[in-house]
Amino acid sequence: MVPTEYYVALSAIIFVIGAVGVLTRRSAIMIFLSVELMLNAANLSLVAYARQWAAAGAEVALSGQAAVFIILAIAAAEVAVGLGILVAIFRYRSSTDVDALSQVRL
Amino acid sequence: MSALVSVAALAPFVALLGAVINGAFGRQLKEPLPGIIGSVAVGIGFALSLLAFLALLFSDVTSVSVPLWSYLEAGGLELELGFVIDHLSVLMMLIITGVGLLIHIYSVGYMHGDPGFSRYFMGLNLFVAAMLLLVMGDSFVLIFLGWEGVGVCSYLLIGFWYRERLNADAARKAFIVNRIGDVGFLLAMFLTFKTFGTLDIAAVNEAAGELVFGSAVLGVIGLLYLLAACGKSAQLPLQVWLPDAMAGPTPVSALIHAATMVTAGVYLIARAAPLFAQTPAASEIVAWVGALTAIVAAVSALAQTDIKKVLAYSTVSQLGYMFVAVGVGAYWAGIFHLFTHAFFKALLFLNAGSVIHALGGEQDMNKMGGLGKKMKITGRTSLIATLAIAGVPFLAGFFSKDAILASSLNSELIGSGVGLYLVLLFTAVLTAFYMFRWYYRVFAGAPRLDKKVAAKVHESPTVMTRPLVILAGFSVFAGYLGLPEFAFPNWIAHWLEPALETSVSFRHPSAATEWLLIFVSIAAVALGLGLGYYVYHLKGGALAKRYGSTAPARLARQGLGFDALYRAVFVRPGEGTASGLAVLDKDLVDRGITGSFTTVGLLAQFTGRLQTGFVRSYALLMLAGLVLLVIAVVLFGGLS
Amino acid sequence: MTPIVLVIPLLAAFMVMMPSPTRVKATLALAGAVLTFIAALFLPTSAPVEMLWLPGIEVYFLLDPSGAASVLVAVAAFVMIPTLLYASNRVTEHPGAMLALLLAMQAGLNGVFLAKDLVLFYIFWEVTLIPSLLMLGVWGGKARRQTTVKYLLYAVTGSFLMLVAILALRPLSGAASYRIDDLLAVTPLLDLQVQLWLFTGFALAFAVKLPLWPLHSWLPDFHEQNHPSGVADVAGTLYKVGGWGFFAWALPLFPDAARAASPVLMGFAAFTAVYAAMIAISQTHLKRLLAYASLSHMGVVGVGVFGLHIAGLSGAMYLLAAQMVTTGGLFLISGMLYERRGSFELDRFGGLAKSAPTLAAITLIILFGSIGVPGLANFPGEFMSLLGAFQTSAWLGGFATLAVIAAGIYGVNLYQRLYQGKAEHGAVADVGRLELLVLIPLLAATIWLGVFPNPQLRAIEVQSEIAQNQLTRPVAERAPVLDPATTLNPSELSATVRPGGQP
Amino acid sequence: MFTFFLLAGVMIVGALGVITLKEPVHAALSLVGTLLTLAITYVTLQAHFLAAIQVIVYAGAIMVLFLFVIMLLNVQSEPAAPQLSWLRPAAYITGLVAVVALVATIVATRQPLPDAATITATLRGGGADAIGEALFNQFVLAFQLVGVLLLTGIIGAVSLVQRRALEAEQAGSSRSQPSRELTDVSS
Amino acid sequence: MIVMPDVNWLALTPPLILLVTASVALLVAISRRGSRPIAALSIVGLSLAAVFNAVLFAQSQTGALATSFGLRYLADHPALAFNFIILLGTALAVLVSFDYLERGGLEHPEYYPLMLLSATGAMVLVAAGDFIVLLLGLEIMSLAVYVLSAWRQNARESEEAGMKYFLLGAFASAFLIYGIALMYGATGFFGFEQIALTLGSDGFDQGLLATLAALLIVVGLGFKASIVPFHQWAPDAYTGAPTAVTAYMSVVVKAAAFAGLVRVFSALFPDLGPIVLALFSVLVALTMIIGNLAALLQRGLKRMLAYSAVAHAGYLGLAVLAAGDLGTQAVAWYMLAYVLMNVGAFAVLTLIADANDHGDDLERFAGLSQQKPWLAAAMALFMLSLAGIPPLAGFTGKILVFQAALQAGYYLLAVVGILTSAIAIFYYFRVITYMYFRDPEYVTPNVESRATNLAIGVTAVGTVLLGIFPGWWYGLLSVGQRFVAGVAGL
Repeated sequence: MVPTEYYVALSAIIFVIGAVGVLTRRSAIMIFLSVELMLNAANLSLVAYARQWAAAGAEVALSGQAAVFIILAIAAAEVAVGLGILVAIFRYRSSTDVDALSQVRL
Repeated sequence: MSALVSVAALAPFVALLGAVINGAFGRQLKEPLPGIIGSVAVGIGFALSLLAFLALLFSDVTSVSVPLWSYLEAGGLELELGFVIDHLSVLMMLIITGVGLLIHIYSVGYMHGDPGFSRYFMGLNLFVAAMLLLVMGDSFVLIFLGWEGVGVCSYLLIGFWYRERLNADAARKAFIVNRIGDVGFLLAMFLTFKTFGTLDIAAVNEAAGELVFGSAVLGVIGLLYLLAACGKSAQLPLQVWLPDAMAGPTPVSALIHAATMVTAGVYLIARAAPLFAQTPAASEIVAWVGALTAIVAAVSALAQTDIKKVLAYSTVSQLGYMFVAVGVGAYWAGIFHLFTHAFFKALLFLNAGSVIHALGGEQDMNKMGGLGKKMKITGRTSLIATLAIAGVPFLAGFFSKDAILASSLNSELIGSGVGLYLVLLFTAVLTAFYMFRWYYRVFAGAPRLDKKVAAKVHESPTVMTRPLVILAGFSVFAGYLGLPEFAFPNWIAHWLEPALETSVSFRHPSAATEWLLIFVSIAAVALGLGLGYYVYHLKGGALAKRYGSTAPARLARQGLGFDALYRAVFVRPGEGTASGLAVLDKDLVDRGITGSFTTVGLLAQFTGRLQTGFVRSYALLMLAGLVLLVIAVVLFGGLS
Repeated sequence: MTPIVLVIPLLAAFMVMMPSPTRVKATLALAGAVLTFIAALFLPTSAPVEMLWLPGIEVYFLLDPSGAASVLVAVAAFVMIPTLLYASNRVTEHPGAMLALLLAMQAGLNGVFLAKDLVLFYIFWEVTLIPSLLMLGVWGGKARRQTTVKYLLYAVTGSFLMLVAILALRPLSGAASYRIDDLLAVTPLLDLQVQLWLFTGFALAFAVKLPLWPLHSWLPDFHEQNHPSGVADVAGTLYKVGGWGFFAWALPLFPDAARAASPVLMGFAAFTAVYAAMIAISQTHLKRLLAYASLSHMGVVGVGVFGLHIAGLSGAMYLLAAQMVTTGGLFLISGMLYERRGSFELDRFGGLAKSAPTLAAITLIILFGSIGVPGLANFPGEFMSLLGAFQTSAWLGGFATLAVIAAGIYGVNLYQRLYQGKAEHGAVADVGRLELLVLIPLLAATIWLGVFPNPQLRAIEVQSEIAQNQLTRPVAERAPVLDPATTLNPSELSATVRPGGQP
Repeated sequence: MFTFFLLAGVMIVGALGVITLKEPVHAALSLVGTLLTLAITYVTLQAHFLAAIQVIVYAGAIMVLFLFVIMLLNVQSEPAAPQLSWLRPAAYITGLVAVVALVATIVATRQPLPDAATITATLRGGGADAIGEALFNQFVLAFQLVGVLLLTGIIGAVSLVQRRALEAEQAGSSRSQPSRELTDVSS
Repeated sequence: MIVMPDVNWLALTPPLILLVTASVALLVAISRRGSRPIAALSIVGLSLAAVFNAVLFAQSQTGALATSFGLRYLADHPALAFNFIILLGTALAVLVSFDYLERGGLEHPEYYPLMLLSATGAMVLVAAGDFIVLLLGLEIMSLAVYVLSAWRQNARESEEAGMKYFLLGAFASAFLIYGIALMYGATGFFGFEQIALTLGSDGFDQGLLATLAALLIVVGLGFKASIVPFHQWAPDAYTGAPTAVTAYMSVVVKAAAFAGLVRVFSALFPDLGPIVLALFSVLVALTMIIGNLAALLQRGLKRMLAYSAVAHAGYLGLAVLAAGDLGTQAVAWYMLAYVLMNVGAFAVLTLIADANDHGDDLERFAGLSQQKPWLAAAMALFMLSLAGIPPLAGFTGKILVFQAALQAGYYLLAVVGILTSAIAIFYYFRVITYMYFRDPEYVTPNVESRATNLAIGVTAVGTVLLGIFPGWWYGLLSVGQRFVAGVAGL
């Protein structure tokens, strides 16, 4: 079987790609997508670790998978609010460029 | 008996009371009243002093301590204020209150009509009080209290006519120069305390006797006290204030700047006699300071044209004699000369005052002359005083001056006193000369007065002349209290013995030598007077005119240029330093410290730039921050 | 009983702030001041109060009137009476607020003196700053804002560093609480290095407030910019308590550090004394001159304190009390002169003694008191400070003594420029009844403090001895050494005693 | 092992697509691809229920929402950034370092897998029953809180998007004017 | 097999009451116009929650530890104390919003329900006994606040605030979540107690991974607490959000975040070795420095307060570092003081600035003492307290925090803290300078708001009283049952 660290390393790579996406994309919606990547990376490592902890019993192992379920819900709620804000702003601005939101500074 | 003596402790407080009354209510009182109050206050003081003197004279008690109140019983000082009334201080009290009383009375006439009449008597009374504290104090601190007190009074009275800038300047100068001396006094006290752990004079004197003869620390203490004495007694190098101090009313000059305050330095050294007797080095310096001052001042006196300035320099010169006396260990002789000098110098000043009063304020001797005819009492008493100070035999000054001359040769405290003796002898010639000049230019010869003034010249009122007569009497007879010891009874030396007991011993040359010395000094006086007679009477002042405007004469007139020297060396650089520091303080220190705050502002500008407003740069900072943290963990370790 | 000297002025301050006619406010304020003074007179016989204020870090509300505190509180309270009287008549803009601030300041000041818990002391130390700042900022002159900020930065930077040192003190030393007794028992056992660090924290705060060169440059501006009546300057003068900080706290707490730093600090203080007096000579602005003069006095206070000799310690505290009267009095006089001339420039004065002889006389006495003429207020303190310093270091003590000369110069210069010469700018009125009422008590105090210093000195000496004991006790005898493991448990403090010696 | 690398490759490419593709729709679709690959990866990790959920909820619901919004708002491709040109390279470098650091840590702390039998027995294939048990035993509080969270999200989203006419009414009238300059005091 | 969970209903009452109140408020709000009744309802709910919280608090003082759902919900003594702070902060924010919403045209019905939901989340976060619950509490709290930040639509700053806060918040959450995942990988647990036991057990060899996880968790929580370098959202969001919301989030969100940090630090990190503490101490130092320096530059008061909030996060961080009892108590104590003075300052701000939150420049405060003496006095009080001048609450809080840090040996950090406090004095005092030492330049709007005045009054009096009698609150904090992970043996 593929060792856990492979999966976790993959998750780390995806996580960082997501993070870099947050830094480089200028459209708010693209940033949301990048954040989703990061969350999914976390989920991947949780699932991988859940398998790893199988030796410690079902309660420990399955809690990793259950946590993924919770995080999924969190992602959904975040998306709802995020898109809500985006839509609200878009109404007045007609742009999703976050660089335009840089009036408050210093 | 002690109780009788103790009552004299009230004297300074009575004088103080007079000052307070005059200070608080004087302006509401009609004219002679403040003067009467002042005179009565001093008169009571004199009566008390006399009582104490008599009590001491007719008893075996030599010293009475009068404790007052706790002053500084802290920090290991354990200092109680207290008076000591012994043979020395009671003599000083008599001089202060006696001469003071006469001058108070004289002043009632002299200050007639002055708007500051009551202020004047307040100042005088305050002075008497402070001066009494000075001489009665049983600790250096109390002496210092009086010491500064008389300095303040002197300041007030020199600047009495403060509306003239020169007078105020003179007062300021006196105060500042005195302060320099005061620093010496303070440092002396500090070192005394460090050495002996006490500031009680008796205790210090006793402890000093137990120290090694000639120990360095004693020498330093002595020199510091000398600095103090130089300030107060106008000795080199701090002599410069006294001539200027003549700006004050003339009776003030008589009392403060001739008879009493300026002798405080001599008194101080005499008080600390056992200490000085243990340190020949310091003593010798004291003597030489005195000798040099004596001659420098005498030379300066030669060329003065102001009637009071001559006397001022003469005072400085005579104080020099006293310093020589206390320097060589002849403490009684110093006090003796102080005693006689008080009378004839006060008299001289009062005479000068009488003249100034008569001439409506004129002080220039070039505009006087021949006044002896119109002012008989003033003229005659002046003559007596002049002869007394010149050292004409059988008058007071002769005996006291001679005692000093003799002591300077015979002292075993210092090395050879020949140098001192010669300087003093030469000064005696000069003294006789300039005093003759003074008398002649004022009272004899042809009048050189303005016509308007001449018409008004008159003898002073009785209230002023009576004191003159009394003082003249003392100027004649006071010297008989201290006849040359080798052949005659010397009352004053014995009287002072209990208070001035030291280890200093004197050589006792043969009677013939003593007589020889006496004749030498008589010859010196004669030489001086003769020279004066030659220059001013026979030559009619032509010589004086010829040389009067030469460079040396001008130099002498300016007090040998000490003022200019000090101005160039101390005052100007001092002022420069002061204003330079002020600029430095504002520009450098202030900005230096405040500047560090502005660097904070610059730092802030930098941090402000981090906040770009771009959400993505914020995210980058977060990620970068995390990465740095992770790297730190990887580099520096995980679980320990 | 002791807190009453805090409660009365605070209460008065609150009442003064309530809306009422100015006359009523003035009466209230004055009554508060007088009552405070009367209460202060009973301080020596009052019992200390103590209660736990902040559990957990063991801070106590502990006010103890023993020692020098009673003297300083009484003198400050005394000076406050004429100051409030003058303020209520001469401060026309928001007089009530000014009176309230003065009273609040007094309360804080009393706290500074009476607090015998280190944190409590710090609180009072800091809180007293606020009224002082407000007085400067609201009633000050043209450059008041810059000056306020400068003053604030100086004061706060210093005192905050002290706060770190305070808070580090207990963890480092293992003291049972911040009460002075508990601290004194253990802080001397700290390593010299640690002591030096902590001492530096304290010293910076105190040096700013003393002030000591080169941390003094807020002072001239502070006085120059304050309200022309001079009442705020008086308050500022009362608040120069840096010397007190050293005396009551820094020296006894860190004896080894104090001894090590003594020559350096003495040097700074001596330099300050002479330097400031020299600068005072060349000042042409009355208040700046007084500021530098007062700085010079503080140099002398510093010299006395840092000399670590008992005479210097007592003398410095006495000088601190005396200068409240003399410098305070001079500032009030400067206010009176300003009222007559509308300027503080000395060029605008001259010859006033003719038209205002009484004012001149009073000025002269207080001025002489200020420059240390014997028989007047400052002398005993100045004398003992310098004497004490001289015992420790003849050279530095001697150098500081030179300030006496400079003081003489600026003193008589000032008097001459104000009162002597010809009245080129015209005559002025002599003192009025109010001014006489204000000045007479100060005059009386100037003389009293100069003639009868001993009662006050005896009270001060009690505390000097404590400091002296701390400073001279050999290490082994200082205190029972505590076992670090149990130091934070007060109940075991007395039980665990390790035989002497440093840990 | 091959399967893993294949999935990993697809996933990484997909992820890179998300952050590099210019057209938002392309990027979103790339994310959908990534998420689907992730679902398959879950299967290889014996999390069958999660794989299903991943497809249904994530790739299905959430991504459709995204696409919907992209379409709705007509999000255009981003023009080249005029500002912050330094940020992109900085981000890449930081990202690279982050990857190295994270992977290094992860590899350094690797542990041997338990044997396959244990895994199968414990995880029970990650089926709905297994997850459900975990959810309703250990995660019952979390599960309830998810409800609250979603409620909050809904209220929040609705409140932002669905503002009443109230705002339109008030927007015009009640915005008070900025205070006028103070002339009477300063003069 | 599903087992009935152990539910301690009493322990759950405070958040439950808020949840119910939020729901009821929402229903009421939808059906009627005007926000004031809802505000009143919210206050009632908050008070009720406070009453129950007080009961629990009293219980925990006598020894009972109110836990629920295993150890996943831990209403221990510090948590209950933080509940008080959250309730107080929320109530004050409601008071500030009372008239403010109407003035600004912000009376949308979901406002108060969202605030209450956010507070619910905060209380969950505070009482969380495992990471998943902590995460959910944090998300509930945050989502509501994101929305509230963007509450003022068609206003550039508010949009910007909401969007920036949301984007960065989601970003930070991702870190937190990833950290939780890695922590699970390292220990196999989400629960604090088990994690602590595992980390502390002999033979534990996943230290590096756990440390990495810990760092990621610190990022997630540090973001909410606005610790440098995760702080940059704060100034912008605080500036842009409606002032009443800023008041709320500057205190409640921060309180919850610090409660979480304290819990995490004291329960878990002691076993991770000194490196995490050392790194966190660097961040704390940077927070104090940057927060204070940047605040120095601000002319707008709201933004200045935002940076000051960052700076105060640094001071709180000091106490977090100290961990232990002293640290926890210090954080809780300071937080209460901070709630009072900060909400007070923002409340004053709502009365000075116009309805759109514009005009909060220092110039607007010029001569305020002449126009509104009481308002100026209150503001001065808050500024002095924030600056840490005795005897106000801010000072006492500061000494507690510094004492805790010094006790733990952070000498250098304490010095940095003190020096930056000195800088802080400057900008706080500048406000006073303007209010008292200058003449007015603008007419201060005459806003009548009893509710806001009440809030200002309560906070002002509280600031003074808490400062003068610190022992009361400290005494309450120091006596009580505290859950300590790995030691409780429950």
